Amino acid sequence: MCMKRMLISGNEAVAYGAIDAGCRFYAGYPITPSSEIMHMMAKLLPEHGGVFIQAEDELAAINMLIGASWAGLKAMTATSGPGFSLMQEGIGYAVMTETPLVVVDVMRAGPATGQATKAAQGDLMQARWGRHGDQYLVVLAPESPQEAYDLIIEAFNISESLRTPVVFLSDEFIGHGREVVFRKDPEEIQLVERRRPSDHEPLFGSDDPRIPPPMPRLGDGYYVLVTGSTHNEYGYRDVHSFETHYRLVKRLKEKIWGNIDKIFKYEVVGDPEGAEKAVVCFGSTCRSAKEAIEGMDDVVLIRLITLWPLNYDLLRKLLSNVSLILVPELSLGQLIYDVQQVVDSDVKVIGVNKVGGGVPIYPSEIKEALKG
Amino acid sequence: MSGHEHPSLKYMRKEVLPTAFCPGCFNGIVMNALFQAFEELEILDLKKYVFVSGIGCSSWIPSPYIKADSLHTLHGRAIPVATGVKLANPDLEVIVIGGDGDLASIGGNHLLHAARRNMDLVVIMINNLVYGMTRGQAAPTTPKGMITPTTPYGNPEEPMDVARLLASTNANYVAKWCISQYMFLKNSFKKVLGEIKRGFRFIEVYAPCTTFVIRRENKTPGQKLKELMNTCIGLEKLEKMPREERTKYIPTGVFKENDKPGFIDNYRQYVSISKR
Amino acid sequence: MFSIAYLGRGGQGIVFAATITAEALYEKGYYVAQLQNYGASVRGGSVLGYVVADNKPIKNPFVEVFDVMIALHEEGLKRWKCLVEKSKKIIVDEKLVKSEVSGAIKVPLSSIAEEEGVYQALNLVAVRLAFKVLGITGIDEVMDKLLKNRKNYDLNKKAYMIGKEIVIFRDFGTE
Amino acid sequence: MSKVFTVEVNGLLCKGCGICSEICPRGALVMDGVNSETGYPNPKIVGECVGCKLCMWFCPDQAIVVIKKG
Repeated sequence: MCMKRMLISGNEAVAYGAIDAGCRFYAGYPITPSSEIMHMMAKLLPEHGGVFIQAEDELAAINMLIGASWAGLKAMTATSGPGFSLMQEGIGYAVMTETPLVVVDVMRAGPATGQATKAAQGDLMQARWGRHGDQYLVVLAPESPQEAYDLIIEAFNISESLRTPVVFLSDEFIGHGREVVFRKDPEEIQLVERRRPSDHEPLFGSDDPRIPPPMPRLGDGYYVLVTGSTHNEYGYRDVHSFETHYRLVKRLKEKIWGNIDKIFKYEVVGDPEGAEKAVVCFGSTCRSAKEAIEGMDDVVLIRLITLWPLNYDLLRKLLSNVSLILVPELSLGQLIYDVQQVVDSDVKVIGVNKVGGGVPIYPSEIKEALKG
Repeated sequence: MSGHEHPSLKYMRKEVLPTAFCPGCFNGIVMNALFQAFEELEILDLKKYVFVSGIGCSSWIPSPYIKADSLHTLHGRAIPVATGVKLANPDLEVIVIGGDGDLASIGGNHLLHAARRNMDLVVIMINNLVYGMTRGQAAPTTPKGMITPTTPYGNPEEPMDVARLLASTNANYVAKWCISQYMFLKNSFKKVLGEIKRGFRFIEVYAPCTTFVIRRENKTPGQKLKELMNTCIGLEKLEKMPREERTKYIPTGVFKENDKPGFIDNYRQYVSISKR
Repeated sequence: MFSIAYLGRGGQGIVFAATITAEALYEKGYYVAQLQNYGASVRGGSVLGYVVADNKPIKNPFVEVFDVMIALHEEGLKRWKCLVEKSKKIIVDEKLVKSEVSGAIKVPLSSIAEEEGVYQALNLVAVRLAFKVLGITGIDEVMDKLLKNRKNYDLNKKAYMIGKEIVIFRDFGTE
Repeated sequence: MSKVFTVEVNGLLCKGCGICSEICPRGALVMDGVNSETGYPNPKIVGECVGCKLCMWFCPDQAIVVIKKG
């Protein structure tokens, strides 16, 4: 094992991770607090035989990713709230056309321009539901620069194996916080590549919805028809029939939810069997929460690394013994709805909410709230 | 039927014909000119050509009618998708086909920036003067005074001259032809596919919407076609006319022609710096 | 584990102070975490930059109690009152901070820097002072190397070394 | 009727728009009857075809071909 020790920001860690994951295309538009990812990719991609382009806006960036992905490259963009909003239509198209790509959203305080340099976690619902229609994708969230590096590689692997866009929810604390990060050796990293089609396999359908169809590269002679309109298994547009549309969106949903065992990642600190209280959190907030519960035997902490799809059954099981649950979030509360959904009405679910000003939730605040 | 087939059909997905276009829609004529250009260039298989389109009637030309790889993308976003394809695999020739609403209105910014970059794309903009797919609302190219569902008292806005606008950018090739100028159009396609093979190449085709422009004028497509043969005239000829006469005509011709390195060449140069 | 916070105004190089502190400690083999809170503009507004260092991986960088806080600006003190109050050692600039901060010691950092002609590098005076207050030794060689890789070495080096000479008349446990 | 050229119409593709008959410089084509399969009128050759192929290139539905006899 030969890992490289570096003192870098979470944004830089994302860029290194993307390069190590085989990302060879980046299109983006500068926006605080994500720009350092773009700066690093601008520097690293030409050295690694990849392509970097500064798009005219976020709409262009996400659509350039779609083109590059179909031309055979692993593609990524990074943005923050306002840019993420602009990218939604493109992400929806990527869901519909099953285009693998990774969108990093370094969350800042919103809505609108909000506070550009201040961390927040308010894009959770937008990451899941920001687009129109029935659509499902994967949302991941790291807690630290080190995990940003490791998890972005996983994001590419999920994206490639399931032919789906993956949203990577970082935040300003992770993005601008500099910490010691260990970069892996290429041999240590396991990469997943999208499946190429064998002869006449349909490119937009499969008998088992959990198995994504293969994806050819443009120019390989498949005469592939890619369309964001409702299409049949072979890509032909069908904007009339109920059956075609239902079959398509149902399969796209099944593709994500049917693979939840592979996608759903979480961390448990403490003993869920014996705990009376729980903390459910995601992202950088979890680090304060972990410090807060140190030495408390009656508290279990559940950190969600995968925020969508969410394994509700598992969450229900883990929280079945507790009577008080804290949900600390750098927002007015979004994850809390998921927690409320999986517990009985007599369980007290309390949000610890703070947003704006770049002030983190401190361990003392969680400790205080745990008193009930 | 005996075995004779229209020469265009060998480039088309025959299983989806007839097309969904209205009877007399000029889109089909643009296809004929494009395919004839391919044929004359002896390009019989479009395997290495990628067609990208957005939303609108003309965006349906490549998807699904052209037998090639095609990406039918979001409204206005054909050019960024095409840019991504071209950058990721420069060996592919990427052709964008779209309408005036798609490329010049919702996708206007992308059009300008692709031209600014001299991005190595062929862009064919079929200007039908309205939003044909959604029942003929005013577009940025709709002439002043025209009555449409969104301009019931006559369009108060001046139209945009897309070809002239792009001629002022860094694009390599900008031409505008009328659908009646079939041979010029075909030769222009030949030029950008066979001769100037890099940079941003833009061809506007003036082809009024059969259903929402021509029929509103109480004309048949054939009559309109014959009328256009007289109203569309070359740039040089137009310039010789008295100023007040000019407004009656639609200027066509090659607005700009160049063979400067496109973005791909410039990017390769840029990358070579990074490796030094 | 120990932590250092710098508090100032945009343009004073507070983020740079935190950056170079983190780098120096990193070079010394520590696990470090560096965070900052700042606005969009380069000048004006309060800026907080801080570094946490430890011999083992840092679990939580969001510290509430800083081992040392050096404040070079009035506004930030109000904004971060809760953090300032909890800090174990608070050093405020005599001239730049007018208000009384309980438990704080006033040091003429900016006056000395001005006298010595290194006012632009006031941030580096603060960095050396922080090391001194925390009793971190053997770090000057590392800092010298880091400063050499950057612009204005002579000025920065001079400012940095001034920090070493500043005497604090209170038992903070100097080196 | 032409001695050298003639046209062939693919009735399934033709939408009866009439461009061919209007554009023919010789007036050799007329729209005739209604194709029972499509419900559209199809062109029929009634005059001399000189093989200019205008109808073929201007046919938006790739339904008409000019062919050389024999």
